[in-house]
Amino acid sequence: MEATMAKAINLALRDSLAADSNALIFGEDVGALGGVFRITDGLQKEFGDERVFDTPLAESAIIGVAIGLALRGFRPIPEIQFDGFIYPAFEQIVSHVAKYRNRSGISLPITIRVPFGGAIGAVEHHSESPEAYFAHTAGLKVVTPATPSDAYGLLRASIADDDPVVFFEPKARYYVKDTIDQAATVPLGKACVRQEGTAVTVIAYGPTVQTAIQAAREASKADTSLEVIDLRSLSPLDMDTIMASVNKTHRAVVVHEAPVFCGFGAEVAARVSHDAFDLLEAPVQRVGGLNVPYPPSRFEKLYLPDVDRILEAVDHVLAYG
Amino acid sequence: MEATMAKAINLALRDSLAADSNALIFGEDVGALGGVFRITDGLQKEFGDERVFDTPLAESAIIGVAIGLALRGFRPIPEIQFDGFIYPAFEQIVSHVAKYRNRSGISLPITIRVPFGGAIGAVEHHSESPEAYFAHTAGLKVVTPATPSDAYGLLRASIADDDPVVFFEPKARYYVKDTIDQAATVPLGKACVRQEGTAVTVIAYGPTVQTAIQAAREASKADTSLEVIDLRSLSPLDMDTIMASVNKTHRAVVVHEAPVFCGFGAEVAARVSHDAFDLLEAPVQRVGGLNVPYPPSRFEKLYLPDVDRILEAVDHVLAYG
Amino acid sequence: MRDYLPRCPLRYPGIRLSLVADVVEVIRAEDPVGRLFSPDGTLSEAARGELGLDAAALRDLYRKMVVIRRADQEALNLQRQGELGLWGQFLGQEAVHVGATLALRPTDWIFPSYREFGMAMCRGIDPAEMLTLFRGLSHGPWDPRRYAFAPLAIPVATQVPHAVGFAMGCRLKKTDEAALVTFGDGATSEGDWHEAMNFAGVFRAPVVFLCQNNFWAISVPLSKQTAGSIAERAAGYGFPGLRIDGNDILAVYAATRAAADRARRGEGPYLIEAVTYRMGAHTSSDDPTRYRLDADVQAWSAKDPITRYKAWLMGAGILDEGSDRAITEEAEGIGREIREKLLRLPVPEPGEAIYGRVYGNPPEPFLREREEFEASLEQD
Amino acid sequence: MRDYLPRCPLRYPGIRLSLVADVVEVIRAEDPVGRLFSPDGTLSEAARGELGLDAAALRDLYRKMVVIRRADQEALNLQRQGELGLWGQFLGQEAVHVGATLALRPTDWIFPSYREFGMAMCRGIDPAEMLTLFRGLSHGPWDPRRYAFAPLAIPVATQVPHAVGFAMGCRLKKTDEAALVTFGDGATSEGDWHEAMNFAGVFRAPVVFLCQNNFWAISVPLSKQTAGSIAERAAGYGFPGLRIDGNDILAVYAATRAAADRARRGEGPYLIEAVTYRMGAHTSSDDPTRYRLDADVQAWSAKDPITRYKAWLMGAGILDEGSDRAITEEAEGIGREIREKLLRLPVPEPGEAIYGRVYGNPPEPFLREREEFEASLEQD
Ligand SMILES: Cc1ncc(C[n+]2csc(CCOP(=O)(O)OP(=O)(O)O)c2C)c(N)n1
Ligand SMILES: Cc1ncc(C[n+]2csc(CCOP(=O)(O)OP(=O)(O)O)c2C)c(N)n1
Ligand SMILES: [Mg+2]
Ligand SMILES: [Mg+2]
Repeated sequence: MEATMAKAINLALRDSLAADSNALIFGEDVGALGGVFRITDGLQKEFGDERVFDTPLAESAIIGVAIGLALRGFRPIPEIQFDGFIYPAFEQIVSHVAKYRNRSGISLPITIRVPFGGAIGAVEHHSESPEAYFAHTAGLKVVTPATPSDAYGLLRASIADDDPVVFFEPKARYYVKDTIDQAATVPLGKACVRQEGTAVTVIAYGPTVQTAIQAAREASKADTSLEVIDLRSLSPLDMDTIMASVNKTHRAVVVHEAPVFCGFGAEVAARVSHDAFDLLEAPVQRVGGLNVPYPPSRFEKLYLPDVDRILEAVDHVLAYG
Repeated sequence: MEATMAKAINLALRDSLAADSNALIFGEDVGALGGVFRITDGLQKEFGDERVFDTPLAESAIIGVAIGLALRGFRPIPEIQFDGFIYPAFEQIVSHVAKYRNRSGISLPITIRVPFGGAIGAVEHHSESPEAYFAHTAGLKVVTPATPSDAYGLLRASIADDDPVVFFEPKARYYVKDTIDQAATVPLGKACVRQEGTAVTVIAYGPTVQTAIQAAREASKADTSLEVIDLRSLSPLDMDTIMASVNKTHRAVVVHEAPVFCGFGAEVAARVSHDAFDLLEAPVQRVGGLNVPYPPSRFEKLYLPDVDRILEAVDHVLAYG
Repeated sequence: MRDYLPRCPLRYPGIRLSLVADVVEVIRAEDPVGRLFSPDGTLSEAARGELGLDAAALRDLYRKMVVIRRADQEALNLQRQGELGLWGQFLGQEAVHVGATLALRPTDWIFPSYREFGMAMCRGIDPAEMLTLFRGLSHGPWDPRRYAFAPLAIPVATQVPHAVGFAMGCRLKKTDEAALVTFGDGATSEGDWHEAMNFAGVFRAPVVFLCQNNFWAISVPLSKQTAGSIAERAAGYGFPGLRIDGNDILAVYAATRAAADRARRGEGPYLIEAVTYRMGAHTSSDDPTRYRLDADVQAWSAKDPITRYKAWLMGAGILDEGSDRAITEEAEGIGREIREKLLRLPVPEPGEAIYGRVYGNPPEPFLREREEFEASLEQD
Repeated sequence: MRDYLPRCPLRYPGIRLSLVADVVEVIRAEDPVGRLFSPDGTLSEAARGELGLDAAALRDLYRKMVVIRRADQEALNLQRQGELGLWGQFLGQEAVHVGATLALRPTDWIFPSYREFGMAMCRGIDPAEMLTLFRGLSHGPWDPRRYAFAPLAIPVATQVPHAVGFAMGCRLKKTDEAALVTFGDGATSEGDWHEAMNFAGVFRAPVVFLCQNNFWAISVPLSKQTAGSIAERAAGYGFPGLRIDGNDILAVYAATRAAADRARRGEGPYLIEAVTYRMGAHTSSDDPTRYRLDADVQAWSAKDPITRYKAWLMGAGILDEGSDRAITEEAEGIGREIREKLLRLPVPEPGEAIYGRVYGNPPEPFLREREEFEASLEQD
């Protein structure tokens, strides 16, 4: 069926609530309003306000009570309204969600949904890419879809998983349509090849996957064949899929919106540089956000990786040496 | 003069308070008690309880009021009691301390002191290494000393700097003595070579510098000459000093206590692999904490990088290819 | 359970002031703010007389409300026409914006949330320049020091500890400044709000906490935001709290001035809960029809702060049709000027806009990155 | 300003209960907990009679206090001898530990802070096994589900929202469980405490908030922790709060049981501020001589919960010298057993201790890392 990513996530939530009577959705404005992005639209009406409910304005408590609800046997799916507002919950996520099982033996099947990324012309704090903070936190799984059907499959898998997942939704891609297959399952921890190619491996995730695919199209006009990998899971990271590609291409570029310094691309670049040391024909290039706070929206295009900057990096690894 | 790192930091605080009547120290138990590590010992007595004062138990407010005090013309030096308790303040640090100047033009000369790292046999949450979270946050400077004299010099420089600094103190090294020179200035953003060598560059910071130096001593017995670099500043990162060394050695190992995955070592490894692509004789090795929550203290020796694991990595880069 | 405490009305049918009544009972003795209000929570006639505002000053309060409402409307139009990325109206909250700002000294810092465009105008910040924030040109288009007006704080409640720290600093410097921090009803649920309130009590910071209780946090009504009472919470931190009619500009003016003067005298913080209503959508991205009834909004338009105050001014012979018309025309002109100026304002140079204000003492690698970035722009 | 509110004593000379008096006044009408207490805050004779505890049960409360104090002392000795890395005594707080735990049903979850060793023992958790946490062998040596006793929460106040969420879950499941969360006076300054209190009120969660106000947060006295009052804060969240004498075990028992039963009936949360005193150091790493006077500590030893209760039991002919001696000997034996068992307990296998409980569904790379780790151990 045809659906936007927003609709696919809405469906995944609905199907998850229907499949498991212990699944709960809560957060700021997720009830009557259906969320500021309408992701939970209609769910309170369908499942009632005991399973889909608004909370007071307090992110730390939203995650803290999710832990308590999980201990009581529920499968909480809290929503954090925007990337920039997950920070008040950082303590609960890092010190408890990630570590609770390690001290209690009790799994916390919590899926924290977070719209993230820029390119929506928003005011400050609404375009952040905080994924590296969570990928660096042992005990969490970090997932981000790039397509509607992955959004459906990965969210179902995240909710079904007994471990806590931070699920980053590329909000700039919410309204892009694609066909989704509700039957297809998408496992956590497995990347995929979005576009086959031979010359350079372009590794992306979430919002930058589409940019990478566009870059591949551009490049193909110049007969340069890019292989685009969509990581889908950042933690765990699927090095096998990455290495299978680099074994072919001997060249890699990694792309994300977050600032490059200490960003998730550093892990990918370090791993590829290490594991493919004898194969690489050129240094791994990182294309990402500038090393500044997210700028005013009029300048976000200059801050965010785009097709040109990806192609520049591609040219660089191709021209190298 | 001879002093422990704890004493050196105490002196740096005292000299900073004496030098600038707007410098303030506050936090949990920093007053009469002198801090749980006695770092602020005697300062309240000497400067009075308007310049050195205890606060209620609330990290987010400790940082939040530091911002307000800075706006009012003070130079706040808040203490976070332990690494594991900085997370409640994450929102104030990431959304405000790091970004306030970018939206106001007003510098916030705040130095956030945080004892960090493990190897002290502590209970959970008292042995964390959260530096990567802050290094990835544009707008902050991140500093960590390895010796008493650097602790003095870097803290004076951090407090004097008009930008916010997160100052990580390797608590396991607090009571190690060394000679300090209060006259010597140590600039931010400059790494240093702790030990000259020719075969392999070992890059460390904070608590792992001493371990790297011990590894160098061990290695020298086998006529392997290690060059040990102490980064001192993580953000900004001094690539010039690193590259000068790698230009000699063509081999690099990076060491820290934090889990390796997405840790600060990923940035260092990615940069060295990139900038030294044609020089490297072996892939950069990362030696760090295991990818798990910090374990119970009886097992911390197995979790933390030690001389053996550094030497293993050294052997690996030497034997490579 | 919701009703176990008579002192603690848990739903607010319109403005119920029974709580204030009690609080006043308790604190009238020493509370210079509560003293101005009759037990039913309205500003007493006596207090009204003692405001020391002459006819011109009383008219100016009206004029400012009319002007900021017109500017608010202009900003909404600009957003609808795609000239602003987002707009959050303060329609219905003008009495709080004008009354509180005018009650302070111009040197008393104000720590706003994100909806305080009206307060900013009262502080003399150029409205067109301020709107460049919502046009995506700047995260903070004014110098806070020049206007004693902090940058907008978008993460809810995070500005509250800033104000408390600033006020602690005023006390340490032994000045007679006071700080005012304003926030919404939803903000009172955040941990930062609580931590800051408690710090203020412990350090007796000269800060006025001004809650604009407009009954909504986006789609979440006050009844789902808390089962308790906002004004009531102050007692738990060791200072007084008072709920007032936030649509009565003189009540806001009187309470704010008395609370600020009290703070100057070193008597500590004060919490004012100004009960008002968000007449518009949360922001231009919001659709209130999904969660609230038009009837509720209509009920509140009867309490419109401008209409009420205008009636009082006319009844008191302080305002007449002529001067009212003049004010409306002036407001029209200001609305037009804002639009014209905003559309004329240049887009800043990207290198400066992106890198210019991040560090006071920019590190080497940062400066190199900026150079490369600016060089790359020239290429294109 | 500190005294503007007669209802709000800002310093606590010993146990000043004027506040409770007022709270009781206000809520006696419908508060089943407050009703048990006389206006001066002491448990009323009538309530004492209605506790439904026979002589054996009353003796058992005493016995448990004696036993956990002896175990606490043993743990401190073990720490001094280097067998534990750290110890945080609860000396002086035994009445809260025993009274609150026994007042609950064994199936009511308790969410402790880090000082609740005595509560854990009352729940049947093996003390020697629990001490392995402070011996660095495990972050959580018991199964919380088996004892309805959550893991210790070391980051202050972070367990409070967990308890509220758990209680929200009990309500959603329509059970008659109640949850109890305990925390210190310092914890009430944290944002998490506030957010959780507010959630509890909004969702009418069946949770009892039990503050062990022992006057100190490490070196910070209550007077620097807040200018307000802890019990008083509950009203701001829409539920009752009561300050009680935390060194009177029957007061703690009665208040906790009444608050838990009230929660079971769906009447919502309750805050009990049990006023007690930290007779020992904060932990074995602390040196209280740097910040408090021995005289203050001495003053409180007169209020020792065990001595007081013992005197009452003897006066009431429920306890005699013989049975008291038997209890002391039993406690001695338990102390010895704890030591012997602890020293016998094996060190877990490192691979399991470090990797075994991180994930319920461990990812491939994680399992590979564990294998490599375990292989590397075999090499050495
Ligand atoms: C920490 C944080 N969480 C969530 C948001 C998203 N958000 C913006 S405004 C708002 C509601 C605020 O309500 P209130 O405090 O009553 O202020 P009002 O908008 O009514 O003026 C929310 C949830 C935010 N800006 N910051
Ligand atoms: C978030 C956090 N900040 C700081 C600490 C360090 N710390 C441990 S206990 C304590 C004092 C707690 O006082 P209180 O809540 O009164 O409990 P008590 O120790 O008196 O039982 C502090 C500051 C911590 N554990 N967690
Ligand atoms: Mg509101
Ligand atoms: Mg205490």
